[in-house]
Amino acid sequence: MVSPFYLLGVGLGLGFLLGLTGKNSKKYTSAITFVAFAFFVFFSISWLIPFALKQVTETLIYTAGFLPPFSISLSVGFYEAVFSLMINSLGLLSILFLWKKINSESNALGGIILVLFMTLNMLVFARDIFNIFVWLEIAAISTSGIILLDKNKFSYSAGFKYLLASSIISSLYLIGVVLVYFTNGTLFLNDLITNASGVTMSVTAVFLMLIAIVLELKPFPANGWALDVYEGANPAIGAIMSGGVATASLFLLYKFSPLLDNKFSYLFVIAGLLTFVGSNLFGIKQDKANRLLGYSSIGQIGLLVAIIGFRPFLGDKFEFIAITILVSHFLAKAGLFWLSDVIKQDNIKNWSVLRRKPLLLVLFGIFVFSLIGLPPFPSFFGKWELIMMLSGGYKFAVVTIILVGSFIEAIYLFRWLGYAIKLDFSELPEYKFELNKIIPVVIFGALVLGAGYYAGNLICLKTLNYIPLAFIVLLYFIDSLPAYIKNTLSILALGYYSYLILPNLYETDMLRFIFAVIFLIGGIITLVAGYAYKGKRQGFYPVALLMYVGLALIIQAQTTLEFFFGWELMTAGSYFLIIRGKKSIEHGLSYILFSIGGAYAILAAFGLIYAETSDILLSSLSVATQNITLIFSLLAIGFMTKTASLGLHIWLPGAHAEAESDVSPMVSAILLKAGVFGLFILMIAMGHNPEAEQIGLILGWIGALTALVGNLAAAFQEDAKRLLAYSSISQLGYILFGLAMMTHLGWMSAMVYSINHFLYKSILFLTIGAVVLKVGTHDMYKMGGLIKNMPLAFIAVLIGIIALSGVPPLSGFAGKWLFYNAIIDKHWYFQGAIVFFSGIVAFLYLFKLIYSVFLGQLKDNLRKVKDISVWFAIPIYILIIGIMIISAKPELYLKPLGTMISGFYPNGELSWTGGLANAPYGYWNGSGVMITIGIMFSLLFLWLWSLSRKAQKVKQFNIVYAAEAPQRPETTHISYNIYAGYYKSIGWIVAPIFEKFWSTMTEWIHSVSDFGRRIYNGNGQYYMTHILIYMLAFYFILMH
Amino acid sequence: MKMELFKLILIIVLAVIMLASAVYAVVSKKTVSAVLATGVISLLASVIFLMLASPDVAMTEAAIGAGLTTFLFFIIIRKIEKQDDAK
Amino acid sequence: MTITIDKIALFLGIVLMLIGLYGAFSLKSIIRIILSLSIFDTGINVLIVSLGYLKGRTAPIIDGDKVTVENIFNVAIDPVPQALVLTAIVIGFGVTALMLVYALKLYQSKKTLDINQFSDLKW
Amino acid sequence: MEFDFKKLGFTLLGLLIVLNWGLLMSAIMRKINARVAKRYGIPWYQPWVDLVKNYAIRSQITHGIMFYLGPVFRFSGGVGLFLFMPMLITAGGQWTNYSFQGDLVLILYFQFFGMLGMALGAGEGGHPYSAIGISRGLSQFTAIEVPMTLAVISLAIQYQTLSIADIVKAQQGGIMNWTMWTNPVATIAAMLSLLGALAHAPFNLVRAPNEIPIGPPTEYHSTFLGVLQTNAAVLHVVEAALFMNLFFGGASNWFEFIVKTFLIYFWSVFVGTVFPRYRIEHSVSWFLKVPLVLGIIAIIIFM
Amino acid sequence: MRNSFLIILIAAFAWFMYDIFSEYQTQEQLNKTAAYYNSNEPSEAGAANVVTAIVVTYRGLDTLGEVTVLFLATLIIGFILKNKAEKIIDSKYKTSEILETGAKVLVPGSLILGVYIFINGHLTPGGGFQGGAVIGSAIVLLLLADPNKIVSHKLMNFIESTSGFFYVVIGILGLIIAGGFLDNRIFPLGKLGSLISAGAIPLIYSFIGLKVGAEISGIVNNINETELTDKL
Repeated sequence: MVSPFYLLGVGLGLGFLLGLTGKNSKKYTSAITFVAFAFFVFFSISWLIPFALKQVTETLIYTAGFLPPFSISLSVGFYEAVFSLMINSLGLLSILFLWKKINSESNALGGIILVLFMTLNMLVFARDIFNIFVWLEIAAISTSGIILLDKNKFSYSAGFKYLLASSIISSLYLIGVVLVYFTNGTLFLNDLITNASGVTMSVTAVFLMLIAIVLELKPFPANGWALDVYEGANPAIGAIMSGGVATASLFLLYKFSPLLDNKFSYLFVIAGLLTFVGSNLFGIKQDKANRLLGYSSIGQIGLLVAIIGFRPFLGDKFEFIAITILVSHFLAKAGLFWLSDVIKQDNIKNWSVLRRKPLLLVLFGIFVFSLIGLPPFPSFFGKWELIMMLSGGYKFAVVTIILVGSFIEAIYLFRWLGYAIKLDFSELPEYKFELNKIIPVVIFGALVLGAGYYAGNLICLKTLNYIPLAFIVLLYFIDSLPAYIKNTLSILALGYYSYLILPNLYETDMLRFIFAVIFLIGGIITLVAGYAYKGKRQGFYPVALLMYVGLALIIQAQTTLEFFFGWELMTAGSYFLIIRGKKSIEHGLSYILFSIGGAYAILAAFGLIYAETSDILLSSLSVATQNITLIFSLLAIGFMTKTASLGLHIWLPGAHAEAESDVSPMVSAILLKAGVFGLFILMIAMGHNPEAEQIGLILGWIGALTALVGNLAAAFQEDAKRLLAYSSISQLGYILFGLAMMTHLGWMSAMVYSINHFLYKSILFLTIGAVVLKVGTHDMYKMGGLIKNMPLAFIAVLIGIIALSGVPPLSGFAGKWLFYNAIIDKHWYFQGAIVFFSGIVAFLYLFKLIYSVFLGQLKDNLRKVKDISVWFAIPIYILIIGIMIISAKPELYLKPLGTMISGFYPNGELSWTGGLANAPYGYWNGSGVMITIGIMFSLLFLWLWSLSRKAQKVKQFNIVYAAEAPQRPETTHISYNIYAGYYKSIGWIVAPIFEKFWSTMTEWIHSVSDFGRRIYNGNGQYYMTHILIYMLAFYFILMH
Repeated sequence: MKMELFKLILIIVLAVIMLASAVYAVVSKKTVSAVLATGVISLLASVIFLMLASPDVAMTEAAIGAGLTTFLFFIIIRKIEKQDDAK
Repeated sequence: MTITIDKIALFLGIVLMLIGLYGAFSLKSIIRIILSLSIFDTGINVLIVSLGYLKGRTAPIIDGDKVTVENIFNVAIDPVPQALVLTAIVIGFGVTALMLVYALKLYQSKKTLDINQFSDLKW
Repeated sequence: MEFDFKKLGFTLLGLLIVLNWGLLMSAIMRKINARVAKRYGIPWYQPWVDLVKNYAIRSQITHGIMFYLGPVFRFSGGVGLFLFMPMLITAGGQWTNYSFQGDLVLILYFQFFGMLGMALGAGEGGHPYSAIGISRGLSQFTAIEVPMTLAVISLAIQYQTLSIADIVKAQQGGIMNWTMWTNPVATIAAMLSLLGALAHAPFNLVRAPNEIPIGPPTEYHSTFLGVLQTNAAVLHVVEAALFMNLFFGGASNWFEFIVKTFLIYFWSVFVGTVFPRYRIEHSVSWFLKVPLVLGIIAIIIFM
Repeated sequence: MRNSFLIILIAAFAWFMYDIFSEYQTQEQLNKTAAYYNSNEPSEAGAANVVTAIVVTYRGLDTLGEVTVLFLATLIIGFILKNKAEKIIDSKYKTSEILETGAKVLVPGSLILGVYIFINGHLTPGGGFQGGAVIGSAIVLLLLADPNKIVSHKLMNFIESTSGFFYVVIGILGLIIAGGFLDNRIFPLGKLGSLISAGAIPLIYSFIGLKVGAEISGIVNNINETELTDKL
């Protein structure tokens, strides 16, 4: 093993010698430093490999040949090697990134960076507390040097604040060191760990050292200086500070962590969590990119500090958790800072310039995802394990805080991502695409993906399948091909996947089979519509497949981890799908925020389960006996964010309405079923608990009210897709209601609804989407009379709405009929009445939809519109055939469903006599009704039609027409606000209380953020007092 | 014993002077006087180091703390004043 | 409790620290803040040295007269705090010099030394 | 399932009876209305005359396929309702039509089949006012269904079945066994909602004969109007029969049937002649007040 | 308002310090580390001045860091101040004759004193830093006396760089041929108390002295030569 002193020798010797080189040689500085860093990396790897192969154990290296504590010693172990490798690789790439800058400046810059990174290495290795002080000072000084890279007034004031703050911090540390020496007679950390003196002075001394290191990590709220530095310094320096200096300081904390007794664990935990939540909270209002990155960086480090504080509870998972989260943060933050420097935009709204180079946007997305902890990035697994272990230690409050903090972080990161994806950038200046600046970012992007793969393999069971993800990456690489090729590939892929899993599922698990069919076959059918799009349709297929992969993983998941993995993938994919729409920026944000909030609720619940059963198998849900109410509620809330139940529904209308035409059915007809599937899983596993019954009652009410509010709101919409979106809310309300009954018939109805909703909502969204593509607007009052131009679309919508309305004989009635039998069976009469009422309200919007779009007066500008694209018509009519089949022969699917559900609820199943279904209360013969009505209908129609064969077609203007001289279409379209009277009487039901609630929440959070962050008033002096107050506050809280 | 007492008195006197200088350095309106007062503190600190049997530290404090640092302050103040003049 | 010189030095060090801190927190001129911080540093150094003092002992330098190889164990004080302070003083000088140059550049950027004026970066 | 010609025969016969009874009843009601308003009114055979006349006329114009579909839907809805509703509960069961194919839920939902189709057909007609009429009709219908549903649920609780025939059977054995006495609150709620369902005054803004002179009835003339009139006649009787079955002990012979349906129908006419017309928002609000509360009480009683 | 707040803060800090030191007792015995140094240093490192042995050998890494701090300060100050390369020599500035003459007399003496201090660092109080500071002061004096005299940057740089470099090289040599990094026993320890003793300590201290001297003068030089302009 190479001694770390060679690293020091190379770094320092070369640093010293750089002073020798004259001005003429400064153009070689970069190359020289680069070579030095190459050595550094080489050293790190040469340490890492033997440790990783477990050939050697951690060794202590003495200086001057004397034993510690009498001489300074360094320690090299596996984690030291890992951290050193991280730091050095950052250094290497930083040099590459700053290549030109270093060459153009004096050779001082290269020297400073070299010494800084050498110092960071030493901080990792050092085991002598005073020696650590020295390295800390050097790190502080060299950091204050590189802050000045840009030499503008901001960097000067930031650097000065940094110096002020670090001088106070290091003084505190120094006092601590001296007191330790005074009381313990040693400066050797290992000695201190093995037998620290218990006297007050010694304890206080340790406290001082610890708090100083914590302060070094910029704890909230004593961190104004750091934020100013992040903002004022060149972003590349931000990368070094956030990725290098903070990483080394964190390792320092890790080294000191064996010193933690209970009290100090609290110190770390409080400091860390406070930072994690506080920093993210204050970041919400921030719109300067670098400062925001600073907030985020500080928050992440805060989480890591807390994790170190939790070391005793995390057991042997501690290192895995800490390193995965750290690595994600490290790679992502460095990458983001570098990106910031590449595009040179400080306002996050201007980050849309990333789209000039799609590669950069993808990298940005990768980094943001890995920061938030979405799969497949390492922090996902880290956070997962963290939550599991903490829950296992019954630290539920902490779990909550961590999840809240993560959520707040997601708020601003996703807002930022949304800006980058959506906002216009045509006015913004160009930026240079320099290879030396791109390569480091690409490398880190690739590394974080690789690290995710590696981390996943470390903790996951074999079933976690990366092949679909690899296919998505492949799709990304061929993204420049025409859309139809990618579309075909995607369909083939989904088809192959279906072929792989469906037959087996059919044999083993009917429930999963049905949902798999909805997800995968439904996916294939909706993808067919994609052929209608010309051009490349860049970015569509990878994210669409991402969603489907997530859905498929949910189906196949055996463990809670796999389930959550799939869940998050699906969320991510659907987010990108949704945000592709024209005005989707805010809807995408609210979608992802609700989804992430819901996902965290799920995560917390899984944690609770793990706490009790120490098992991550999905089946362990059913054996849990404690906290049932909480677990059940959390999971239900989590799944209900996806099913958009009342109160959690406000993301849906916008998200679905603004999505692209073929995306709307994907996210409405298919995606929402993921929540339903989750609820099924939940209730199957936990429905037997008596507590579940109670919650079921609440869920039932929520479902009923959702159905009502959704339908009413839909009736008052003027936007066709929004109308359908509200309709989806209410349909999912029915399903929730059915599920919540937890009886045979209830589940039958929920299942039947799920299948039917998939069919008719796909039809409606596809058709309306196709119409929208042709007419170019969602607003119904700008359409009308399209039946003449679009008979195909009209028929599809007609069948769709009859099925949706639940009027016999089409398949929707099956759901209704089961429903009422179930309601009476369950004695949920009032809920049932509400559901019935809302079912009737559905007619209002269904009529409005079909009337406004297809009937009435044809608009002038739509006179030449053609029928919908054949690529839309194909999937639509496939689905219509599906509806017709299950309408005519409902027993085809009701019987298997009944058999399946009998497995869970054997009582109260339907009895069949031929086509006649008998429930405890009622009976119904689907085919009979269909035949009866069908015969009568067609006879009458043929008769009437034959009577007036000779009739003349009335031209559009050959009638009485009133008030339809279209100038302002919304005021003159007869169907505009057609339910005004209705609104007057019962519009209050759809008063946007939940929207108001959430927006008040949002405003409130923003105000808190805006008010709170004013403590960072920019004055270095105040920052110094903050540091002292922070220290004293902790002292008096902990010690007294 | 006498020696001890003498040392005690001496150190108290030194301490009083140092504290007075420190207060002066903080409250004084004139920067130059404040710098001088700080220099005095460092100088007397080196005497105290000597009394505490730390000649190495005493020498360092005298040379660096009292000497160079004070000088550096002056040189900076002069630079700033010069720029003021140039305006 | 007897009063010894190390205790007085300790007290002196602490009070110097307090005064220095007060100055650093209250004064507005950047130069004066740096000055106060150096008083603070001096206070810490005094404190450290006083901690290493053993009553009635002398410096750990073998001069062959008062201190010899044989008796050094019994007559010399703890050398470690001295070594530490030595380092601390030099580091303090480096930092002070750096801060002063910063002050120079800050003055150059805004023609003032008032620290309140350098809060462009905030929130 | 082999085809039962005997059943079809009885059903068609029943349809004929119901149709004629419906026509006659509408004539009587119009006569009563006229007399209350101090007019002479129409002769009792007028509806037959109208019907024959309308069926004899052929339309020379069409607004397109959906225009045909309107009356078809409407008629299918009305007659379908008849088909799924047991008329007379007798030992032989000849007059139960096709009610074995579905229960009360089917009936409740099937009511909308015609409405929806009509709405579409009228929309196709191209006249904006028909859309307004439909919007009002739909609005009002949603409101009247609430007390109705509550009442039906109350019945389902009471009789533990959703089968109409079973409900009727449960009411046999004396007048005091009728739902009217055993469950008066539900009966009142349902009877109030019936007012809206039959769309007589004060809830007849939906049809609004005066304010909207050119709604669906004008668009549809000739044979179309004939179909609609036929349907109206059938539908009114069937609706009354539904109430009869649910609340008034059903009927075991045609005489009982005629008396009971007449009285039920008369109830709405009676109210209509006494009260002025409501605006649509008022009627919606009204149905969501008193009848709603009654419906809730009806359920609470039997819970 | 703010002042009273500050006073409360300082008072809290004072309380904190009081908490720590309220039980302070003067040490009676050397602790184990100090005892080890005081009893073993003469035989292990062979320097008469135990503090020096600690500074240079036992805790040599700290000292290397210390030198690095100064080096960095020089580097950064140079980096900050260098860019407006135009050095305006202030010809108006005249110093008194006394200072000039005094400087002429004092500077050589100071230089020699400085060298003496660091060469004898292992025997007497003082060492590389103190000596370096004295050398630096001498050069500063030279500057004060004659601001127009620009001390040769190249020479300074050379001294600084090479002495730093050799410091590191000696350290590595210790790693290779003796017990560890910065082991002073790469040379024989010699007789305790003589000039050539204590192994590499005098050599290291000399490099330190030279380096510190060069660095301090470099810092002052850099500041002194900079003429502030309005441009940053």
